[in-house]
Amino acid sequence: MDLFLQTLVNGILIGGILICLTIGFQLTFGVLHVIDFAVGGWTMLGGYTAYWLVTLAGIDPFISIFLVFALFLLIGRGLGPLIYHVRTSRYARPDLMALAFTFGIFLFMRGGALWLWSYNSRSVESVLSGQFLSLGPVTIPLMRLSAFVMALLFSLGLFILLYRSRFGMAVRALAQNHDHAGLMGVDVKRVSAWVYGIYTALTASAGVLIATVYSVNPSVGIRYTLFAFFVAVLAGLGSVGGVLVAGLALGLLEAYVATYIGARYSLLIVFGTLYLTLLVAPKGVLGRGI
Amino acid sequence: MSHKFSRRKFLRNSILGTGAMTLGFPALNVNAKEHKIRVGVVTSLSGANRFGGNLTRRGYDLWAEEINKLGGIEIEGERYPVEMFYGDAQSRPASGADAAERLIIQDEVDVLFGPYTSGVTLAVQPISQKYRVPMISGSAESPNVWLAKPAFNFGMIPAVDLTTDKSMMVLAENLGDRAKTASVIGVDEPFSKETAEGFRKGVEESGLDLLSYELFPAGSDLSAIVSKLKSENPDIVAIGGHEDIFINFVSTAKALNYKPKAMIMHYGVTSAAFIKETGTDSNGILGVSVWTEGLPYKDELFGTASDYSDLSFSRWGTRPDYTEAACSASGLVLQDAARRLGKAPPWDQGTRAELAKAIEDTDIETFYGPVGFAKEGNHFHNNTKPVPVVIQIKNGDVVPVAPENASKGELVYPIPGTS
Amino acid sequence: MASKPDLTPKLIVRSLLIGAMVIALVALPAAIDPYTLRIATGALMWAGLACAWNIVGGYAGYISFGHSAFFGIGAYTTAILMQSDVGASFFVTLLPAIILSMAVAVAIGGPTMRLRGAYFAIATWAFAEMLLQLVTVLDFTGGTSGLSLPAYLNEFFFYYTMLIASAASFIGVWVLIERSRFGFRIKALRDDEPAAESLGIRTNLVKVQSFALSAAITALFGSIYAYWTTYIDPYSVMGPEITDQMVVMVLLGGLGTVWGPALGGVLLWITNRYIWSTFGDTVIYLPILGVIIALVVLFLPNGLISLIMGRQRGKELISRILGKL
Amino acid sequence: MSSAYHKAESSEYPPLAIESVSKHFGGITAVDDVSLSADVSEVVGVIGPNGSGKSTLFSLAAGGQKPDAGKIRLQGIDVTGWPTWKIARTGISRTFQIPSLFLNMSVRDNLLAAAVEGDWKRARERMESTLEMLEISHVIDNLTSELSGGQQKLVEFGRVCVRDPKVILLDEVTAGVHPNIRQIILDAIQQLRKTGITFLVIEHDMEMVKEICDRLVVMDQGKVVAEGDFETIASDSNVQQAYLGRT
Repeated sequence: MDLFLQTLVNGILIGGILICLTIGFQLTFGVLHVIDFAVGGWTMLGGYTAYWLVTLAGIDPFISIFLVFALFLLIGRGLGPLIYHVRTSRYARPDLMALAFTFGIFLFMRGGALWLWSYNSRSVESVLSGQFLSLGPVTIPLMRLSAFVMALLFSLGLFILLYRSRFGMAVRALAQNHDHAGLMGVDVKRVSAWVYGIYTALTASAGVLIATVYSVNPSVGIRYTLFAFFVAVLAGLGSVGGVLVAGLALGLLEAYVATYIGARYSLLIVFGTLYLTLLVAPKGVLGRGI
Repeated sequence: MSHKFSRRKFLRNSILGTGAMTLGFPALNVNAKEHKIRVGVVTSLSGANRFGGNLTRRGYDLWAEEINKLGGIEIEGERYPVEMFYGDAQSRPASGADAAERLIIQDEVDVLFGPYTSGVTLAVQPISQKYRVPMISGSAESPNVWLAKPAFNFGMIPAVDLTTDKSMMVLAENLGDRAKTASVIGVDEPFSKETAEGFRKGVEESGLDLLSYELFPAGSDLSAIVSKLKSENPDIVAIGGHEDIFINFVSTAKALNYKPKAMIMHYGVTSAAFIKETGTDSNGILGVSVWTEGLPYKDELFGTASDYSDLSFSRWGTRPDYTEAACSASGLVLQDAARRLGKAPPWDQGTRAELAKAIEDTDIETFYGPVGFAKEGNHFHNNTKPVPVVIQIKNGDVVPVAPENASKGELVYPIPGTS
Repeated sequence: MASKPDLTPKLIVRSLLIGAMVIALVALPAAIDPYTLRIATGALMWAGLACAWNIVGGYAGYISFGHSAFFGIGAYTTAILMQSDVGASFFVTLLPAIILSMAVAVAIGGPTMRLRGAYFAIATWAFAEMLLQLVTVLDFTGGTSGLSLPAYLNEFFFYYTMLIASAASFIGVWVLIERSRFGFRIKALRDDEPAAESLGIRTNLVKVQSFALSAAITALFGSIYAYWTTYIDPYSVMGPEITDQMVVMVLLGGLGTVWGPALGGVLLWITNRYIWSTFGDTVIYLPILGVIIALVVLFLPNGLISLIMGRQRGKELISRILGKL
Repeated sequence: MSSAYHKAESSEYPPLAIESVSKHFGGITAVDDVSLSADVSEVVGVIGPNGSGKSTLFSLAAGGQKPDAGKIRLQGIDVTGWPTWKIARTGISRTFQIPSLFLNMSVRDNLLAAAVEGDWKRARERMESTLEMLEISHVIDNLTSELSGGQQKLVEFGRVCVRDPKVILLDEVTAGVHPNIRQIILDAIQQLRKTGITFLVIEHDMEMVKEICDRLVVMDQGKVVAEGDFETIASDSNVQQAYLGRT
C-alpha cells in the first residue's frame, strides 16, 4: 500500500514534468501551427543556462529561472519572424518546411552544445536539491514538487494571458484563423513572433527545473522532443487544458507500469498505449483548445 | 587538444572528392609517407556514448604525446614518431565502420585503436580483419566482442562477465554476515545489461538473497525504481550502467529520502566527472575497477600507476579512470609488439599480420597492470589478466578496499546515514 | 498517360545524358578507392530510402515519422534469418523482409491513415518507438545487444546491390507515379481527399497501397544495410535518426518529385560524410549541418531540385520534363 | 417506398432518386424528409436561402455524408450508405461550393485524375475535348493554383465532365464568375444534357435558373417548400415568403 501511494506521487510528479515540457509547445502549435522539433533543444539550453548561472555566478535555479525566462523570451521573439516566414510561405507544404527548419535549428543546438560544452552530464544544484517532504509513508521530493507547482502556474498564467488580456484575445483570434485575425486588425506577424517567444521562454524555464531534477547534457533533447510530441497529441494538439490531463495520465501510467509490471516494459507500454489511444481518439483526449 | 582544422586534409579530401567524380583515377597515395607510424582512432566523439568516447581519446592521445616526446616508437634502434588520426563513430556502428574504412584507406593507418562501445567495435572488427589492420581496443568490455573470435582485435579490459561477478563475490565475502540481501538493477543497453547480469551471477554465487533484478530503458525516470528498492531495502544495491544513470540515480534516491546501505556500480564511478557532479553524495559508493592509481604497477614510459595519474591530471585536469589507463596502455602494447616485430614502417598487409601475431604474444607489465591476451576460448584476444578491485569513494578519493592484497583502506559499511 | 515522344534533338540529348549517368554509375567502383565507394554505397542507400519515404510523404501527403520501423523490420528479418541456427542466404531473406514489412504496413496503415497531419506524423513515431522498445525486450532479436551477421565484405557486391535496389525503386516510382493511373490517384489524394473520393478514387485503398509500397522499399534497404554493416542493434536500425534523415533528405531535395529525393539523399549524405571526415576530430560538423538545413529551407523552399529547375515551378517542371523522356 | 413499388411503377429507373432523406447535425435538422427525382436529360434547379440544406442534400446524394433516414438511388440502385468513391463510380459527379481543385497539379492532370477510375484509354481524348468545350486549352500546362477564380471554376466543371457521369451535381458553379465564363458553362450544360446527362444545380442566379432549368425545387429550413417550373415558382407565395421575399 505504501508503495502504491508512493507510486501515485511519483506518477503525478512525472506528470508535472511532462506538463512543464509540453505547455509552451501546445501554445505554439495552437497558434502558429508549427510542430517545433526543437522543443527538446530549448529545454536543454534552458538547463545549460541554469547550470552556467549557478556554476559561474552562484545563482540558484529558482532565481535564474526568471533570467532564463526573460532571455529566451527575447531569443524566441527574435527567431519568431523566421518561423512565421517559413510557416506562412507559399511553399508546397509549409507545415513540413517549418518542421524541417526547426529540425535544422535543433541539430544546430545539439551540435553546438556538444561542441562548446563537451559531452558530460551536468547536475544543476539548487537549494531544494535532495530535499524532501515526508507525509506518512510517502516521500515527496521538493524539486519535483516545485516542477509540478510550476506546471500548474504555467497553465494558470497561460490561461490568464489567453483569456484575460488584449494580447490573449489577439492570440486566440490568430489561433482560430490567421486571415480573419489579420482583417480584425491584429498584427499577425508580431503576435506570432511573441507567441514563439513565450513558447521558448516557457520551455527553457521548464528546462531549468528538468535539469535540476535530472541533469543536462547535449543529447537529452531528442527524448524531450519525443515526450512533448506525445503528450501534445494525447492532449489534442493545441489544447492547453488537455496537457494537464494527458501529462498526468502518461506520468501515472509510466510510474505504475515501472513499479508493478517492470521498468523494462515501461516505455513499450507507454508508447503502445499512446499509439492505440490515437487510433481510438484521433483528436486527442480533450480535442482542440485555445 | 588538437581541435584544429587541418588544411592539408581538407585540401586532400577536396582533391580526392572532385578527382574521383570527374577523372576516375587511383588517387590513393597523394602524400609520400614519412617514417611515421600512423595510428587511427575510431571512437564515439558524439552521440549517446560521447562521454566514454572522449575518455578513450584522452587515453590514446596521452600515450601518443608521451611517446613522441621521446621521438617515437623504437624499432631496431630507430625512433618512429606516432601520428594520430581520428574518426568519429557518432555512437553508431555504421559510422564506426565508415570511419574505420576511411582511416585505413585514406589515412593509411598502420594500426587502429578501438572504439569505446562494444556495438561499434562489433561493426569495426570485420573491417580491421578485411584489411589486416591490427586493432587494440582500450575500452570495449562486452563479452560478445570476443565471442566472435576476432583475429585482428585485442581488448585491454577484461570483459564485464569476468569482473563484475568476481567483485560482487569479493564484496560479499568482505561483508560476511553484515550483508544478506542484494538487489540488482541495470540499464537495458549492451554493456550495462551485461554488467547487471554479472552482478546477479555474483550475488547468486556468493549466497546472497537476490531480492530483485530489474532492467530499465535508457533515459527512463528512476523514481519508480528507487521507490521499489526503498521498499525492499536490500543490504546491497548493484547498478549496471554508465555515469549518466549513476548521477540520476544518486540524485533521485536522495530526493526520495533513500540511501542504500551499500551501492556498487561498475563503469564511470571512478571517473572524475561522476565524483564532481554528485559531490558529497558520492561518499561511500562502491565501484568495480580493473585499475586504480593506487595499484603497485609500473613501466618505463609512464612510471607507476600514480605517476600516470599525476601526468593525466596535469594534462587534462581530471584524474584518469581505468578506461583512460587501458587506452594509454594500448599504446604500450603497440610499442612492445612493434619492437619485437623489428620491422620499420610503413607496414604492408603481410607485415601487419605479423604485427597482429606479435600483439597476440604480448606479455608485459605496465602501469595498468599485466597485459596478455587469451588465445582461445570465449574470451579470445581479451586481456584477462587484470584483477578487479572493489573501490570506495571517500571524500572524493577513489580508495581500493578489496580484495585484501590491493586494499588501501577500510570498507565502510553501511554508508553513514543510510535508510 | 503515355504520350508518344517524337525523336527530337532534345530527347536525344536527354537520352545521352541518362546513358552517360548510367555508365558513370556502373563504372564508378573501378575509379574510386574502397572508402569512397563505401560513401557512394551509402549515398545510393539514402537516395533509395528518400525515394521510399517520398511515396507516402511527398505524393500521398502523409508525413510518416515511423519509417525507421520498416527499415528495422527489414534489417532484423535479414539478420535473424542469417543467424547460424537458421542459416538462410542473403537473397533468400529479402522476400520475407519485404512481405513482413508490407503486412505490418497494411495492418497499421488502415487505422493510422485515418489520422491527418501532425497526428499521423506523431502516431507513426509512437508506433516506431513502440516497435523499437519491443525489439529491445525480445530475445530472438538479441535485445539491446543486437545481432552480428556473417561478414561479407565485398564492397563491389554492396555497391551494385544498392545500385540495383535504388535504381529499381526510382524507376518503379517513376513508372508507377508519373506514368500510370496510380500516380493520379495518389496525387489527387494528397491535394484534396474529399474531391478525390468524389471522383471515384478509393482513397483508403490508395493510402494503404502507397504506405505498403513505401514500407517494402524501406525494408529492402534495411535488409541490405544489415548485411552490409554486419552488426545491427535496435537503435542503429530503428532509431528515430533513420526517419529524420529520410524526411530531411526529401524536403531538401524536393518533396513530391521523382528526382528530388535522389538529389537530396545523395547530396546530403555526401555532405554529411564530407564534413564529418574533414572535421572528423571535432564535432563542429553537427552545428554546420544544422545551419545548412535551416538555410536550405529558408532560401530553397522547393528543394534543391529547384536550383536546377528554377525557383517557382521547379517542383512540377522537373517531373514533367523528366517525365517526358 | 419499397423497391417493388418502384419496379412496378416504371420500367425505366430515374437516373437519380432521393427518397425521404433526412440528416441531422446535433439538434439541427439540415435536411428534413426530402424526396426528389430527376429524369434523363433533365436540369433540376435547387434553390433556397443560405443554410436551407441544399449543399447538405448534394453531399447526401453524392455520398460525402450518410443520410440518417431515407434512400438514395442511382438508376434504381440503392446506394444509401455506400462510400463516396463507390457512389461516384456508379455514375454521379459533383462540384463543391468552394472549388476543391488539386492545386499542386496542372490543369491537364486535374482532368486526367478525374478520368482515372473510368475509361482510361479515352481519357486524353476526353480531356482535350472538354478543355476545348470550356475554352481553356491554353492553360493546360498551368498549375491550377495559378488560375483565376473563374478559370478554377471551369476546371472543376471540366473535371466533372471528363468523368462521363450520368448525373452531375453543380454547387453554385457560376457564383462570382465573369459573364463570359458563365456563358461557357451554360452552353456546356446545354450541350451535355443533349447527350443524356441529368443535372442538379444549386443556383442563386435567377437569370441562369430561368434559362436552363426545366424544373425547380425550392428548399427552406431543410424542407422542400415548392416544386415546379420557373413561372409557377415565381408566383408561389410560399416561395416568395421563404426565399424571394428575403433576398
